Amino acid sequence: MAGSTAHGEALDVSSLRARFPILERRVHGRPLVYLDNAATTQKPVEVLEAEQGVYLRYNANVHRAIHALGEEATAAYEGARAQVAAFIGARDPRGIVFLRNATEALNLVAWAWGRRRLRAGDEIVLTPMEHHSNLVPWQMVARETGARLRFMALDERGALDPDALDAVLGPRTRVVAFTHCSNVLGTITPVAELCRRARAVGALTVVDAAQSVPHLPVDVEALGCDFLAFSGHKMYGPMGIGVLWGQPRRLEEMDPFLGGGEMILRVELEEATWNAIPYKFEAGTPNVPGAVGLAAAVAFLRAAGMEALAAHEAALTTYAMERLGTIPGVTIYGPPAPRGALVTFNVEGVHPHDLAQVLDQEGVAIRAGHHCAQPLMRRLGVVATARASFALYNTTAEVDALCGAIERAREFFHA
Amino acid sequence: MAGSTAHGEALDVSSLRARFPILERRVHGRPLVYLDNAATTQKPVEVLEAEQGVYLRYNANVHRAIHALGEEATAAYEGARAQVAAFIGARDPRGIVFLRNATEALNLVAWAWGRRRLRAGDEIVLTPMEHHSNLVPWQMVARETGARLRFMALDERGALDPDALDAVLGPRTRVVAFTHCSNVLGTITPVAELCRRARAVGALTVVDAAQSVPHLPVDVEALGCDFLAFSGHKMYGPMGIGVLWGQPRRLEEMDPFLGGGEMILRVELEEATWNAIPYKFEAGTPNVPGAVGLAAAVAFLRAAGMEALAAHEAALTTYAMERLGTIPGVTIYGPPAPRGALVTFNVEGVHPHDLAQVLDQEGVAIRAGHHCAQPLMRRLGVVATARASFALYNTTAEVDALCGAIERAREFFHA
Amino acid sequence: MPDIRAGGDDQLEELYREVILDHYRRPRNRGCVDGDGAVAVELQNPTCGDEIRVSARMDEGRIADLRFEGRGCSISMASASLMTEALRGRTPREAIAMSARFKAMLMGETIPEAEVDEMGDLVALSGVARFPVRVKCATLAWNAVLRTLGAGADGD
Amino acid sequence: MPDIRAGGDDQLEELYREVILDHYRRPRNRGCVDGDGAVAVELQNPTCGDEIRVSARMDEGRIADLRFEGRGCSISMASASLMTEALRGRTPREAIAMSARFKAMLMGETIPEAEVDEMGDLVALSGVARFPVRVKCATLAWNAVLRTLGAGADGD
Ligand SMILES: Cc1ncc(COP(=O)(O)O)c(C=O)c1O
Ligand SMILES: Cc1ncc(COP(=O)(O)O)c(C=O)c1O
Repeated sequence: MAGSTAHGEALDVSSLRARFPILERRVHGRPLVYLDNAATTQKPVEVLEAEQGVYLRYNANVHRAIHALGEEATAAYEGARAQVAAFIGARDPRGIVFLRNATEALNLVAWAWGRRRLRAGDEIVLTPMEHHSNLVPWQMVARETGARLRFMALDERGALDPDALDAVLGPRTRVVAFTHCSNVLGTITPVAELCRRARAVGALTVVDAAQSVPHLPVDVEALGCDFLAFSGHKMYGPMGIGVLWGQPRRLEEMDPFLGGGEMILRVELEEATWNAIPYKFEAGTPNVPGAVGLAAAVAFLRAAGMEALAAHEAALTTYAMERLGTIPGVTIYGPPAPRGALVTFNVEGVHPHDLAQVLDQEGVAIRAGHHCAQPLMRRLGVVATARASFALYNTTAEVDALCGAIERAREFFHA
Repeated sequence: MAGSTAHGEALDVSSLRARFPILERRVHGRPLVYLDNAATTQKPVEVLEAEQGVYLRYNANVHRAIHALGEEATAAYEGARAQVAAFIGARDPRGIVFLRNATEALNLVAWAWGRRRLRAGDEIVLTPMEHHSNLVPWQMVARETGARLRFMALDERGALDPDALDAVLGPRTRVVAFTHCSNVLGTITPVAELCRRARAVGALTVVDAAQSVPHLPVDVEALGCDFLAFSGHKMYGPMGIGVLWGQPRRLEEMDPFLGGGEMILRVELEEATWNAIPYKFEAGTPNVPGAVGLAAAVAFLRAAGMEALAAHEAALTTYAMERLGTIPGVTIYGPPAPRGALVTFNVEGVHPHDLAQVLDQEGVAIRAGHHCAQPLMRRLGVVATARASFALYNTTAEVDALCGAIERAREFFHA
Repeated sequence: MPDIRAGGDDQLEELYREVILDHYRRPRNRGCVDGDGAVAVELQNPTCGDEIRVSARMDEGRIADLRFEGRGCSISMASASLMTEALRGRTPREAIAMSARFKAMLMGETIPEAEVDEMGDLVALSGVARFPVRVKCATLAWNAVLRTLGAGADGD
Repeated sequence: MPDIRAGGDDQLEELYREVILDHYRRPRNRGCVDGDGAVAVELQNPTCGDEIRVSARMDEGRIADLRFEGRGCSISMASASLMTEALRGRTPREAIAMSARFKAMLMGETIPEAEVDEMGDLVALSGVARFPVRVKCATLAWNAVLRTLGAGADGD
């Protein structure tokens, strides 16, 4: 990949695009304009080659193997753990637990920590803009334990002021769980400040970083949270691999989640003792090529430069908000910049489903629906919205294509 | 792949081998002899191409997408579900839940069914040869609910007579969970008969098929079980994908396991209702290329022919047991044929670790250790054993290489 | 492996036939059936959140009144509107049969010559069959009406 | 990405030096320290199930007696045997320092010239560094003895 690592240097988008073969694809006879990156990003050849490389050279089960393939697979898997740790500023690779996706990571915290430690009347603080993955597990755990959910208030544009936490923080607050970046509103939350205030009352902090790790430099030590969850497939890595980072101390004090191979130390017929972290939480055969592919994605992102990437996406988002704002009947949701690399909107007279359908015919892929955030939709007074979300390979020309297609949809529906 | 589908026709091993590029590899200057297939199998190019094909052509998040890539990804993912269902004789694809591996599948049953339905004094019947993945989750659930574990007795060779179930079956038996094929002893259990007797007392039946689906024709309707779990990576498919098959009726009556995207129907801030099966159990973004790769593995196995494969592996296993039996100091564990495609053994005076190490220098990859079956090891009176396990690409020449290397290890350690 | 679709505008026209756009813009029988013996069922499309509420009143063994409320895309709203017209005055048995025919059409089955007439304007929705994600939009109202009739709505 | 290793027999000889095979076949200080003031710790290698039990008795601030029992591979048994010889008569402090040096050697660090002498026969285990899976075998007994001394055994 062309060098564009230096801090502040602009992203070389056209040579980056060349690493993504799928971007050459045509859809309905038109060039693909892929603007559904918050759902999942495309993968560069570096990632595909890393995954295949495992299968072609040293595919084996890890950890227990005394043979060359197994040793190489173990080294690659543990190497991936160290690379991912470094990428999010985690000093100790033992804090990285490899799982399937962010959803599993958030469930792990809710079940293995929450379910065992919460008591009736304890309080779990969330925001009303959480993805279902950081809401439903807490609802389930609250129902089982008798804990209560409380919600920080958003302002009218969907921004989150840290004072909103104080308003709901109380002596029974045990968990404060929230998204770093909303997948609907693009809201960036003041993570470090929220964590500071939550810690002051002794609450556990859980950050859903599914939409931040792919787009911003993230440093867990600076954020000061206890847990942070994200998915490989949203950051140019493979599907089927996700990460829970946890403070090693927290992970150590927790009971395991799933039981099985690799997570045990000693097993008798009637009982078992647990392995050290992170293995205690990685029951069964892990996704080795997935982890190695994720490490390749991390290397790709480092080479591109997270600062440059963030700047590129911020410029693109601002441009998109401006351009969309000039289209009659378009409502944009969420706070002004700085915000996440996505724009959620509605077009008067055109239901988001219909909009997405017409856009698809133009080769433009966006998402329409509730974006796994039904309570937020209700709060916005809509059943669904349209969302265009960006990645490092998107261009202003693609934003223009989006806007042109929206105009066409308005015509089609006489909106 | 060369046609070798007809029932009874022999497996064309050399043209099958050509589909596995990794088998060309040399280890320590010697040709790789990979005999650690029960841990994980190698992957044919068909599987690698299927996985890559997703990323190169239509990578997208599934189910909620109104754009071409998303529709294609959904069709491929649901198509994979139907193919996997057909492969194990499941009439209704909704019975197939895609998860990470067999371990997660068994945990799902233990937690989502067991934890919610078992009461103090209820009994869970297992065998003493279960893999930790079908033992530890039940221990955990038993501890939480107050249920008790009971174990069917094995005979002195490690075979399981269905009468052993009657001896522990009682009015409080709620679950009977057991492996279809032991990953240590090679024991094939009489699944259909065990299920029949368990059902007669109203117990739920859970079959760990991690070591059977890759090696034998498996038909869930004929077996008559409620749940069946297996891993893609042990059957020539990708890592990071596994399957829980459940009777749709059973799945429907169960609460979900993980909460998050895709598994919900309607979400309010305080509560949610669940989606239909199997989606109710597939929270978060699934491993689409993993599922598609698994379907490619299934197609590969169908083309090779499961009957022919089983015959080839049976012959190889018999040959290996005979050859190993002639080496002085070798003890073989487990019942005589018919048995699984693996041989577990020990060499007097050479610890399995040391054996595996010497074999590795000869290019021969076997497994040494407790094979995630510590209680069984204790029962055999050993701390560890060596295991050679076979796949469709193994040959008698490779068994000869194994035996030659064992002789060399005996010399090295003056055993 | 799915094929790379081609088609462009023709496909769009086939999905959004004039009848559909007309029913979307001017829905028939919008509202709520009140009073004695009225039954209502509310359903939601899990993939997008679209909601529909169908209410009906039976009289002398026939669907005497049938209305819908809700928010959704052109396909779901037009399908609901067309449904109310197609099912009013029918016996439950006829309605269930009609709904089965309708769903078969959305699954891509060709409608037998003999039934085309009876399907009437519903045929306009046959283009949905080529857009699997939208099938759920088109069946939502039908699943709701089946429930008001006490029949199961499989696959909703 | 790990390299494809080459080497063959030389590597094997380097792992299984004569000293190791000798201690494996004729382990020193096998058994159990009994009586007043004896402490014992049992540890298991989770990757393979190997078990070791190390027992010690202190006298006048020194490890007066140190023995081991257990079942394991040549590396774990030889390491335990060599350990008992290396640590007998040492103060806890010296033992902890020695164990740190030993572990550093297994992590692939080269031993400073000045310390080679003191390490004595333990140097025979330096070849284990090239076999990461076996490092746990070689450290098992050491982690057990650290626990008898009340020191943490990180990474066990
Ligand atoms: C009999 C048996 N059950 C379960 C498992 C667990 O499989 P996985 O590690 O893929 O979850 C294995 C393999 O390790 C096995 O051999
Ligand atoms: C904010 C947020 N959290 C969590 C998730 C869940 O991610 P996954 O589906 O990969 O588990 C998503 C993406 O869908 C998301 O946008």
